[in-house]
Amino acid sequence: MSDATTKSASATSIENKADPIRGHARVVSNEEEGPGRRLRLAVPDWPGSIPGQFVMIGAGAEAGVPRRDPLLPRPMAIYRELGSSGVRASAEGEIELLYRVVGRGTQLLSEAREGESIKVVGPLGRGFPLDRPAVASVDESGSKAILVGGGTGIASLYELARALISRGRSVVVILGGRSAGDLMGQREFEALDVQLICTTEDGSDGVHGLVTTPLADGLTSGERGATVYAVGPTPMMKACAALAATNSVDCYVSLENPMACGFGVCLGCAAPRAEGGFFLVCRAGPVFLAREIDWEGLP
Amino acid sequence: MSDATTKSASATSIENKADPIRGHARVVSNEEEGPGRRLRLAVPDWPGSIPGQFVMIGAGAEAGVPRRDPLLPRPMAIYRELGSSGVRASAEGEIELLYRVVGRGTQLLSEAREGESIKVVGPLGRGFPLDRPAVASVDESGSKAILVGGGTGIASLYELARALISRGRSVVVILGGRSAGDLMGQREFEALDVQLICTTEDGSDGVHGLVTTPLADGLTSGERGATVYAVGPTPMMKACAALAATNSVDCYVSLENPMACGFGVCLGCAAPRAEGGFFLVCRAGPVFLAREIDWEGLP
Amino acid sequence: MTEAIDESVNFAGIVLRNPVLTASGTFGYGTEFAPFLDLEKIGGFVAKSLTLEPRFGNPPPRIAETPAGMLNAISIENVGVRAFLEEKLPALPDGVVVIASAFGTEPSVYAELAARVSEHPRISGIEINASCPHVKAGGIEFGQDPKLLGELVREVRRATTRPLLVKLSPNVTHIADMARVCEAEGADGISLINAVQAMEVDVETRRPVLSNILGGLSGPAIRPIALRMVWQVAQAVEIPICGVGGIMNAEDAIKFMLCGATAVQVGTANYLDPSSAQRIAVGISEYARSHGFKRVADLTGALETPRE
Amino acid sequence: MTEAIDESVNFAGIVLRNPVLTASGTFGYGTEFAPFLDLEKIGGFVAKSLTLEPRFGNPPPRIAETPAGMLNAISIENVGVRAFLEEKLPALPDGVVVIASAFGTEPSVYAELAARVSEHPRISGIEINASCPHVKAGGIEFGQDPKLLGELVREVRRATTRPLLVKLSPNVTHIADMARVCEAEGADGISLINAVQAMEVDVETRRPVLSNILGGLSGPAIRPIALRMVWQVAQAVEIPICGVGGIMNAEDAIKFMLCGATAVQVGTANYLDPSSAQRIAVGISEYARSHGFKRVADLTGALETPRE
Ligand SMILES: Cc1cc2nc3c(=O)[nH]c(=O)nc-3n(C[C@H](O)[C@H](O)[C@H](O)COP(=O)(O)OP(=O)(O)OC[C@H]3O[C@@H](n4cnc5c(N)ncnc54)[C@H](O)[C@@H]3O)c2cc1C
Ligand SMILES: Cc1cc2nc3c(=O)[nH]c(=O)nc-3n(C[C@H](O)[C@H](O)[C@H](O)COP(=O)(O)OP(=O)(O)OC[C@H]3O[C@@H](n4cnc5c(N)ncnc54)[C@H](O)[C@@H]3O)c2cc1C
Ligand SMILES: Cc1cc2nc3c(=O)[nH]c(=O)nc-3n(C[C@H](O)[C@H](O)[C@H](O)COP(=O)(O)O)c2cc1C
Ligand SMILES: Cc1cc2nc3c(=O)[nH]c(=O)nc-3n(C[C@H](O)[C@H](O)[C@H](O)COP(=O)(O)O)c2cc1C
Ligand code: FES
Ligand code: FES
Repeated sequence: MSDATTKSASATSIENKADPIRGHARVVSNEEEGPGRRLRLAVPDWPGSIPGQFVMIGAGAEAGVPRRDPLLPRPMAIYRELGSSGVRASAEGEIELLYRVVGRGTQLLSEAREGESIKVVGPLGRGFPLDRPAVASVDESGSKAILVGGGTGIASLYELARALISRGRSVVVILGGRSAGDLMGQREFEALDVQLICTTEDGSDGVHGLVTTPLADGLTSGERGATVYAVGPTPMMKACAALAATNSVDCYVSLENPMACGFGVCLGCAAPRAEGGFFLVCRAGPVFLAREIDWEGLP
Repeated sequence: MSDATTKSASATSIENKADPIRGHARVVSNEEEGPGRRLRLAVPDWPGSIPGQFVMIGAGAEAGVPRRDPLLPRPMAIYRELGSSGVRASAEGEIELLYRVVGRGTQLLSEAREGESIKVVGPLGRGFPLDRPAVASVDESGSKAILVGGGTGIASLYELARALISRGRSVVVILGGRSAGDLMGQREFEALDVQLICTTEDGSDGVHGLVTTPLADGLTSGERGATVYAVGPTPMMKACAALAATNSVDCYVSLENPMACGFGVCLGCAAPRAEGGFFLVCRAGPVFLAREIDWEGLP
Repeated sequence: MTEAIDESVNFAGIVLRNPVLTASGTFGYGTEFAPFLDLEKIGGFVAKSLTLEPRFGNPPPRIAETPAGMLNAISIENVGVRAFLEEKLPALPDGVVVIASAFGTEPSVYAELAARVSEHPRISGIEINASCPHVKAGGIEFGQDPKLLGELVREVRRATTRPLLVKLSPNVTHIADMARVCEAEGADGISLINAVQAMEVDVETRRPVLSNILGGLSGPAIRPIALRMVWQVAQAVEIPICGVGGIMNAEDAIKFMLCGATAVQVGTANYLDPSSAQRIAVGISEYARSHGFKRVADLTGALETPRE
Repeated sequence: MTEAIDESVNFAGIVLRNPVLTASGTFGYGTEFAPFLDLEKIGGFVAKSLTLEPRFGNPPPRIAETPAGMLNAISIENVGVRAFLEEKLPALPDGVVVIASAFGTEPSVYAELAARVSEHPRISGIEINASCPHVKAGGIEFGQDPKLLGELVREVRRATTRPLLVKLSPNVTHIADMARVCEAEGADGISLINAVQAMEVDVETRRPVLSNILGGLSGPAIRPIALRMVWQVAQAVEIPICGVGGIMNAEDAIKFMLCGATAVQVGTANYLDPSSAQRIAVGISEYARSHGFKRVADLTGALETPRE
């Protein structure tokens, strides 16, 4: 209990994580994707990542001279690992990010062009627990995993889905948006061996309504040992967590607190713990069991 | 004597100057030119300029969102007026700048690409006196004008040469650089009806030596009523001014003090006057009679 | 959404058509901006600080760029009070609100300046520059010592019945104490902040960049400091506040108003874009309208704070 | 050009392999940086400020971005002195120079912290954090009142014979006076500056961005302020100075040394590029070599000033 700042979200995080690197990635492509953009980066010495990890990337491409504004890097989930093999190092790995333009940093990022250089630190954070059961001590292999993604939250779910599939889990993916044009990454998820359910609030695509409708269906369909992984806007994660709790299944979420460093030294990314005190989202998370979080205390 | 800050460099500045505009110019092209670059800008509502005037331009292209670093605009002489007629307003005028990368602002400028937007305020400053004699009360029409340009200083001389030619002056242009590759704008000057002399310190092109050698020749060649216009590094301008003084002819220079505003309100661009006190370079200049300046007090 | 909104504010007894003034030393004597904006569409402007006699400033270099900021050591170069009143003021369009800024080395000098400008009908108010960060004597000394500041404000207050503003130096331990002194001595409003004392060095010449060694830091870099001080002073005094420091756009200006400023001054932004002040005035009004405020003045102090 | 150059400096009795330390609160407990740089290739690091007991900080949001800067209100969240000595220190490689930072609400608490860390052989020095800009009690109060500061330094000085540094707050009127007090009470060195008290507001929520309302501004935005204070303090005291504030690269660090700093601390830059400190150390050494200095230590105070 002496280390106030390093509570681990769960004992089940994968331990054979690679050390993060810092370096300059090259923009391979940066294209529109639904309501946001898809950024492909070639990262020298990229060691590979674990599903749920993230990178800190510079706001926009770097000029030939330093510009001090905006100052801080931005956290972004690693959507896809391309051309690098799991946690093993390779000379250059390609990764993909999915992002939406919400402010200055992401606006500048959207202006980065092929061949330009972007600062990258990562992979960071603990990923999703995959191999061992979480808190419910049941054998999860073969049991159902329900992945719920809203907005850019789906960026954390693609590699998770692949990893769960490869571990023999039966995977349901629920992607939600306001309308048809809102969904990102749909084509990659369609190519996976998952049951894909899309929801739109206006009914323009897939199921009419919120992601919680198919989630509730999936949870009450009787199967035991399901796990929910929900990543998206806070209200969505809260609602998913509540449904999971009602059905006595574990729910993992990934928090998106503002961050300055991403590796546990600025103490800026604190999220309140259910039992008092704080987690550092970047180091103890960003993945947490929903019930470990004090949702009321989140800004 | 009450206005300490607005001493006019000479009573001969052209008075029918147009009001400056502020706006966003579009980069038409931005290409290598000798040791520097040539930037062509399309400026909405450009009113045209007088030889020797300058613009304040944003450091680098503007992104979709504001970046506060670097903060201040940079002064740049208007090298060429293209497609706008003298001091008359036109819907969009094109201007050309010649610049060298010396720091952050010019580095960012060098990265601006076709179609990007750059903030422009101008035309600013008083230009060169053209129509009336300066202090020496002789009729200058037909008399020799010797224009001496070093480095990017030549950017202030092209439109001056054109204007003098059209006023029937016989024009000698001396362009100096360290070596052949150092000269900018040579092809435009070659196309003018001037006597063009290039000098290089290493003798790789034109006359071997400094610009002062042909200048001294030109001044001692006996003709009366010559005027020298010298723009370049401070030591060069000082040397030219000394030669002109020895030969009792006027020498105009254009100073390149650091500037924040460019139109006389920050008081940042002060240059010491020979008779005490300061000129505001942006408003009283940037063109001055060399003898009006206290050269020792220039930083 | 398109109803007219009341943009006017009453700042320290000066009725402004909108809350956007421009800051002393960054707007010349007003006419310089005529090509770039409509002087009658901004709230008004504070003219360059005046001394009794015309005055030259420091030798160059006087300015330098720093991260998101600029450094200056101009040192109150100005045309002197007589030329200001006789030449500069008459050149301005009628509807322009002008606030004069006074600078001196003695309270009596400030008082004389205040008395002289007060006689002129075109002067709407007087701002005491008690805070110039790079003049050897005067200015900042007053702004850094509550006792001296009190004496200064008292003496100037006696010399004029016009709206009297005091511009405070940020280079102090307790800004609220300085504001309280001004209020106690009868100031009608507080302007803050002046530039922050700072320095820049050239590693190639191994010299300070400014001939004066020290200068004043302005621009976006100092905005969070200015905002903090405005908020602290707003908790401490009843008289109105004019927020100054790093305002580049309407959003920045609104932050100051939410923290308690009745009006704002735009400074360094005038150099980057000489039409800034007018653009900001329009932006404030649009924000107020789209956020359900009836009057721009209602933005003042509309910050919700978790406690205190 | 390629001769070896002496990079070491003696800072307040601590021999550093080069002048680049990292700043408290920005370098964790050191091991976090092992993937990014060689801890034995930087001068050393100042660990996160310690309290007697483990301590949680403020609720979120704790950080915000500002122009060329960042705002934080962490509030000395730390593992407590026991865990620091027993768990954090032993995890570090042998050659790492560690300076402990002490924080408290009473001089006696600082003194107890100093006494406890002094017993540990791995601690090379103690830095008194007399300047945290956003903790309600303690810290900044000491840093803003010369009398309180004197008492604090006196009491801590009695508690340890180790090199004792005092980290000063920039939120004061006369920084040189504060430094003189520290020198008089036996401090071995001065670190400056801590973050500048500041604030940021969200115009959409109309709330302060930080839960704590006020925070500390760090990063390049404050560098010119820090540089000015280092220069002022260097004129005022004989004890060595560690320059802190907005250092992003070697050039920035050299500016501080030229102004009189013996060593520097890199803070916010660690977040942007966790290898910053090592990169800066290399850059300083290259500059010294290419500019004809025999020893990096000769950069200290090598500024030429026109007068004074
Ligand atoms: C671990 C992690 C993974 C993330 N993954 C992704 C992703 O894959 N795709 C994606 O689009 N976004 C992702 N985010 C969110 C992303 O970091 C923010 O959208 C981004 O930092 C905003 O930067 P900006 O400069 O555009 O906006 P700013 O101008 O900084 O802010 C704009 C708005 O966004 C809010 N904001 C600022 N920073 C954050 C932040 N870090 N998190 C949430 N809100 C913020 C601000 O309060 C403000 O309302 C992730 C965040 C975290 C912590
Ligand atoms: C009226 C006028 C006209 C000019 N015309 C031209 C032109 O046509 N072409 C051209 O290339 N340059 C011209 N200059 C100079 C140009 O403005 C500077 O080179 C430019 O501002 C440097 O910006 P930077 O950010 O690249 O360099 P910085 O990073 O700001 O500085 C790099 C170096 O240049 C010096 N410097 C900075 N600003 C200036 C300045 N305004 N003048 C001189 N030195 C400076 C600095 O002291 C430093 O040593 C002109 C300057 C003036 C005042
Ligand atoms: C070049 C320059 C000159 C200034 N001159 C004065 C002055 O004469 N009197 C004064 O009260 N403030 C003066 N100031 C301070 C500004 O009025 C303002 O308080 C400060 O710059 C902060 O605002 P800003 O960040 O918007 O520029 C000057 C500022 C600059 C940059
Ligand atoms: C997130 C954060 C936490 C900090 N925590 C501490 C601290 O615990 N103790 C301390 O003395 N300074 C602390 N500081 C201040 C830094 O050590 C440093 O003085 C300041 O940030 C200025 O340097 P910089 O601009 O290089 O960051 C902290 C700074 C930041 C940004
Ligand atoms: S982002 Fe810095 S500690 Fe988490
Ligand atoms: S550049 Fe501002 S007054 Fe000349």
